[in-house]
Amino acid sequence: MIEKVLVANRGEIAMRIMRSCREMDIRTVGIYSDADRTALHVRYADEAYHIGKAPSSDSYLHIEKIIAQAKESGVDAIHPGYGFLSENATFSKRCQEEGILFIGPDPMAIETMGDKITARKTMKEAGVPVVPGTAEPIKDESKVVETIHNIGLPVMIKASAGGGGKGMRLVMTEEEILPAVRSAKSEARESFGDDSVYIEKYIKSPHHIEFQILEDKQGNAVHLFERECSVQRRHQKVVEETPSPIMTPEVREKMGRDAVNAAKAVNYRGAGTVEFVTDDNLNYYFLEMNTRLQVEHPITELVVGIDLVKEQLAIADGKDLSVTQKELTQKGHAIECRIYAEDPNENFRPSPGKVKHITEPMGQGVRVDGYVYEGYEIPIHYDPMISKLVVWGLTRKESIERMRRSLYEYKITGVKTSIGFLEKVMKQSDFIAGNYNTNFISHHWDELMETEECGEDCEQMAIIAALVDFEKKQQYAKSSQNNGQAEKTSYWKYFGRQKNLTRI
Amino acid sequence: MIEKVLVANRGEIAMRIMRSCREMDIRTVGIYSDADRTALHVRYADEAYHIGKAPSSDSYLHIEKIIAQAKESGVDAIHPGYGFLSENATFSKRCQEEGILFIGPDPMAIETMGDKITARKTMKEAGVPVVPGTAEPIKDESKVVETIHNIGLPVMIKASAGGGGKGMRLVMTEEEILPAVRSAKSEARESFGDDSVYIEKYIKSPHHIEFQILEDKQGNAVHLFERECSVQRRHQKVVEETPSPIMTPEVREKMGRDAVNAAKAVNYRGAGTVEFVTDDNLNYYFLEMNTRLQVEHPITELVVGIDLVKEQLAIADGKDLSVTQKELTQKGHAIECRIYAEDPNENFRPSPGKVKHITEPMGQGVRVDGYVYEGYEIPIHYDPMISKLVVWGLTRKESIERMRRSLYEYKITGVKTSIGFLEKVMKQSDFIAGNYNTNFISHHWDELMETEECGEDCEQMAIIAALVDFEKKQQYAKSSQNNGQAEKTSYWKYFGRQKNLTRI
Amino acid sequence: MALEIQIGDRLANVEKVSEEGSRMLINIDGKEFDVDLVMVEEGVYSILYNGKSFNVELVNTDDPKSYTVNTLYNSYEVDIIDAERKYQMSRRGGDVDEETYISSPMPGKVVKIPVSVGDEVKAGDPVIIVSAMKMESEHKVKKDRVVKDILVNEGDVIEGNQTLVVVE
Amino acid sequence: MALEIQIGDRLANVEKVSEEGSRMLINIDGKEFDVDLVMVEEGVYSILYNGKSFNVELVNTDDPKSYTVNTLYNSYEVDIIDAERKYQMSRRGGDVDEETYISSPMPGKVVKIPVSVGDEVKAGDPVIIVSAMKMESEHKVKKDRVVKDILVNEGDVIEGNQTLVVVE
Repeated sequence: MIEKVLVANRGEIAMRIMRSCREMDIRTVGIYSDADRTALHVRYADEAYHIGKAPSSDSYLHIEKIIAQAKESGVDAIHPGYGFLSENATFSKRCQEEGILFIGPDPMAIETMGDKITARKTMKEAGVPVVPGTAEPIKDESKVVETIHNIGLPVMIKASAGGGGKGMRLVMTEEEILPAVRSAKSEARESFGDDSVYIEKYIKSPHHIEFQILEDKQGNAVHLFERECSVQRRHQKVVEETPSPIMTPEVREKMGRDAVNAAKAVNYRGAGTVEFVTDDNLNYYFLEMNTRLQVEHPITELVVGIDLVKEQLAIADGKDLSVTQKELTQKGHAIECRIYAEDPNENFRPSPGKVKHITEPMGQGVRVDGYVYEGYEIPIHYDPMISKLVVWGLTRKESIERMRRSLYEYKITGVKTSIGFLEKVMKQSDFIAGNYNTNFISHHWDELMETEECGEDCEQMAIIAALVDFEKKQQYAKSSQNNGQAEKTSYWKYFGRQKNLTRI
Repeated sequence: MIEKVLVANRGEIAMRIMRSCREMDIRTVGIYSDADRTALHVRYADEAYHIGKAPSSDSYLHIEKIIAQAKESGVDAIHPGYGFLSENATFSKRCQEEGILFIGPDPMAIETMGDKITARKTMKEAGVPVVPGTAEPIKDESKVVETIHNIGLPVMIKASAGGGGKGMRLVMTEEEILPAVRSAKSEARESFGDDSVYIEKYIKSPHHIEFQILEDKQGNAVHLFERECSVQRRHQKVVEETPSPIMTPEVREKMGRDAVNAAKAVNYRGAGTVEFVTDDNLNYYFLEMNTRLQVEHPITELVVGIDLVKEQLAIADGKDLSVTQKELTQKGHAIECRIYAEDPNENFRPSPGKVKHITEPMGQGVRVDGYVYEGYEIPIHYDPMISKLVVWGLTRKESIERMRRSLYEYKITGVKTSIGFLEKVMKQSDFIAGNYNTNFISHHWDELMETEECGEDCEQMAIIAALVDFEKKQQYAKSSQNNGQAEKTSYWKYFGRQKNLTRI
Repeated sequence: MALEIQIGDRLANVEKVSEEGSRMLINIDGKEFDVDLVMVEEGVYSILYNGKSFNVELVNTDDPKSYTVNTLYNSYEVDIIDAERKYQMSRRGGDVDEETYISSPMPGKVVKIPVSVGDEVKAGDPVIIVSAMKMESEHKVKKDRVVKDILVNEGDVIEGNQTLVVVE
Repeated sequence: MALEIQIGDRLANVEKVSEEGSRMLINIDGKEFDVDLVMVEEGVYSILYNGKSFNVELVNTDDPKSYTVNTLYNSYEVDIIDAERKYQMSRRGGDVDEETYISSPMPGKVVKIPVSVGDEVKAGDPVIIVSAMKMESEHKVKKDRVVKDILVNEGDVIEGNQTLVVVE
């Protein structure tokens, strides 16, 4: 019976996990680095302990310190959240050795899925479709050409020793094959001293679609349908939704079955995500499996109604899944927008700093998973994500409208955020039509970078507010020189000073 | 086509309505009294106009001023919210006359349902069960006794000219009948000069269960299931939930059908609520119909998935209902707690004032419909409700646990609130068992009034915080006397002053 | 610097023994508390003590030496009793008969003043009725009294704890 | 009192003509604006103009005469140009060659300083690399330069807009 859990993480996901623990009446232990003494998870936890310096390697990634704290605090389990140690097989193993439940799969499953080649092989054996391509590197030119013909165009040639795009060639037409093979091989030889290559089917305008799965220790497994994660910038997900606008019931069932098979093939335990690369015709191929909770898990929770963290804890505790595949249904539509501390006008440069004001959106169908508060200084050491804004609507249309409204209401000042950029995504006609793939942001870059104008009056109002504020400041400065009410205002001076020192 | 709506209300319901309007791309016009210039609905509306002095009779209840503003602003419709003019037949009529859509039923439906005797008669004719009793006053003693025997014990005898409990007698047993009739009649004669009485069936430990209905202008009507509203204090609802813990599918279907018949009997248009008084055996009787949106409507929205304000607007616009009865289902369980600015330790005395800090609960399944913000001064003139905390859970158990967690997270300081009291309701074993009726709060009064202790350490921590804060103040006072950094701190002095003046 | 702090009925002797960054050693009535304390928001302190995480909020009153302190479930009235305050208390002498100053703890609007200056009122008689948020409160005298002064008019908007009527 | 206010590239002449409670008449470049203005939160103003509801937030900078002003979709840099500021501007004379002071607009940590004092660097060469939130930014010189001064060390935590390297 899990009664006390150490949450080996920070930020919104630490809060997310502790909230479910509190609902389950499980006590929580938080850990914090030098940079996080004032973080919300420290204030929310039942207990909190300092674990090391600001750099993650000294704190949130330091396995032995965390294990030692877990033992000292007498916890039954450790929840790693996402990122940090969540997909670290050594950590999972160390927990096992110390008799602490690790809320996640065992080391073997993490290792198998963590290594791309082993994962690909395991999936192939389990009958889960993988991107067609060579399993072993090829040196012989004619063998390469033959393989390309077997796989079918378009393909990508990749140097087997490669990296950084060197020795990589995209082949779209028959005539390009031979020149491409030769130039790829020669570039590979020059760059890496090894001209052997892999061939992989090229997916032209891919969609990123993933399936949430749950499997308990008794081997019962279900999938909780898909998440469409194709709105990406620099291979980072920005907006996710479920159901996918391109999904059909037939393909959903097939992909879901494959996702469950993928999990079963590694004796998976807990919550996990099977990612597929999918083309416009809904041909799909296993990409990788994330052996942890995903950032975007809330959209599944809103549409399916299950609390995934509670299921994780129940599974770790040895309980059966609370639901069967048949009982699971999707109701309505959900979208998540990731709110980052970054400046979209300066190529999304991170914008750490002190949060001055926050107004969070409220009302029907709106969920904010965040962790910053007014006066909180977002540290420079960790991820720039401030919060996840998640909405539910009865239809996809309603959920887009609700997201638009929520972004409009969401105000964060002190740091720059991606809120305005996300509003433009929600108003983009191809997004509204559900007609997009992973190239969406780059295709619509100019449009998404346009500044929205709030009209001529806006600028005038900005001038008026500045005038009035400045005049008030002057008046105050004068009046405080002319009278001696030092005693009465000293308290507020004190707070003024405080704030000044900390540079709100 | 409705493109612009005047919201003739304030507080959380004005915000609630404007949020749905914004999602529908409908422009909003807010109105405000002298007391509400800084209210959130003024800041949220596209346009906002001053309408009169703080007392409602000069502002939110002033029909002609509101009509004039609506015409000047060129709105297509007026949404009255709840309270104020929402059930005012004259206002509905004036809107009709001016060619402005009133978001609510026509004057006739409001009048019929507003008059208890006409409503009772109309319901009887429509076959909706009403509390058994006499339709006409009776003078003759033997006739009274005969009527009591017909209705069956227990009954309540009420002076027909009565009020304030005079001439009222509860009769539980056969022997009590004659003495009770005689003393009731004599008291009635003395008090009102009229000894005629009504007899009504007495419902011992009643439940308050209501059904949400929708009917469009084409006469299509559906119900959106029940809400259980039996947790009441001074006949004011405090906590509501859906589904009702005592409901069965059979009775739900029957009551739902009766609710729809009640609406149809008055050619109802829009969203309305049919309230039933219900005994432990699920015998139920029509109590009254509220011809407006209810405070507690969000629990229905969470469980059914429909946005009731959007349906109201669509109906007013002449559109067909978006759903049929068959398509409507309940998923999961929802609870609402009303958060009031009041002091539970001082017999729930209102506590208006300036809000210093707010931390709103967040995360899965939590909805806050509120309107106050940090620094906002809750006016003395209107209702003390600050917000409605609404949660959804897959089961009743989960939704109670989530409510408990959300109340724990919800912090409002500067004014006293009922949050702590509601936490105790959520922990009360009879509530958890679903075993309660309208006597719940009075039955468990002592238990609900107990102070929760956070332990010996808590008091020590309070002392420590006070010590540290006081010492910091002193340090600051000293340092500001000793140096002349006036220029640098003047800005913060200014804000300090501002705050001091407004007495945060 | 040792101080006396009044919390509810309790008078505690408090001293900060040492301080290093956010780490403080505080002595309360002879017992030492090793705490980690930071102000995370204006007036809100996060305290870690024996690993346990406490959130304590201080709400300031008009008097810089008085606080309302909110912990998770409890709310305390806390007064700092320093030398100056002690002197004031000693000078103030005996208790003021609070009963002669009638006030309303709740801000609101004066609805009715059913008495005039010079009226003799009986114990339990209301002398002023205040309304806020649709709720009226009657304020009564607890003993037989004479109305000495009325400081507000019907219709006035009043603050909480402001003296409204003086009786003797 | 008339003032000049710089907003982006525009220099506006502004004067408060009259004020009565929250109602103000403001003249901007000869056009009068009849507004109702209140500060609803610290630095947040609600303005009603022609019935339209605007929310304007002022974010203060270190300089009391400079603001960042946020409206619904736009963010403006606003400077108050009063007599004192004008005098300062006239004294300051010609433009400072900002290019010789290398800074990072983003706070973070100095990852690497690939140059030393006295080094000659070519246009486009990086002189300092700063990291924040897992992202590194290189700061380069735009012309051929000589490194004159290095004000920080590798590993230092820096604020935004702080001068890090001086070149000439």
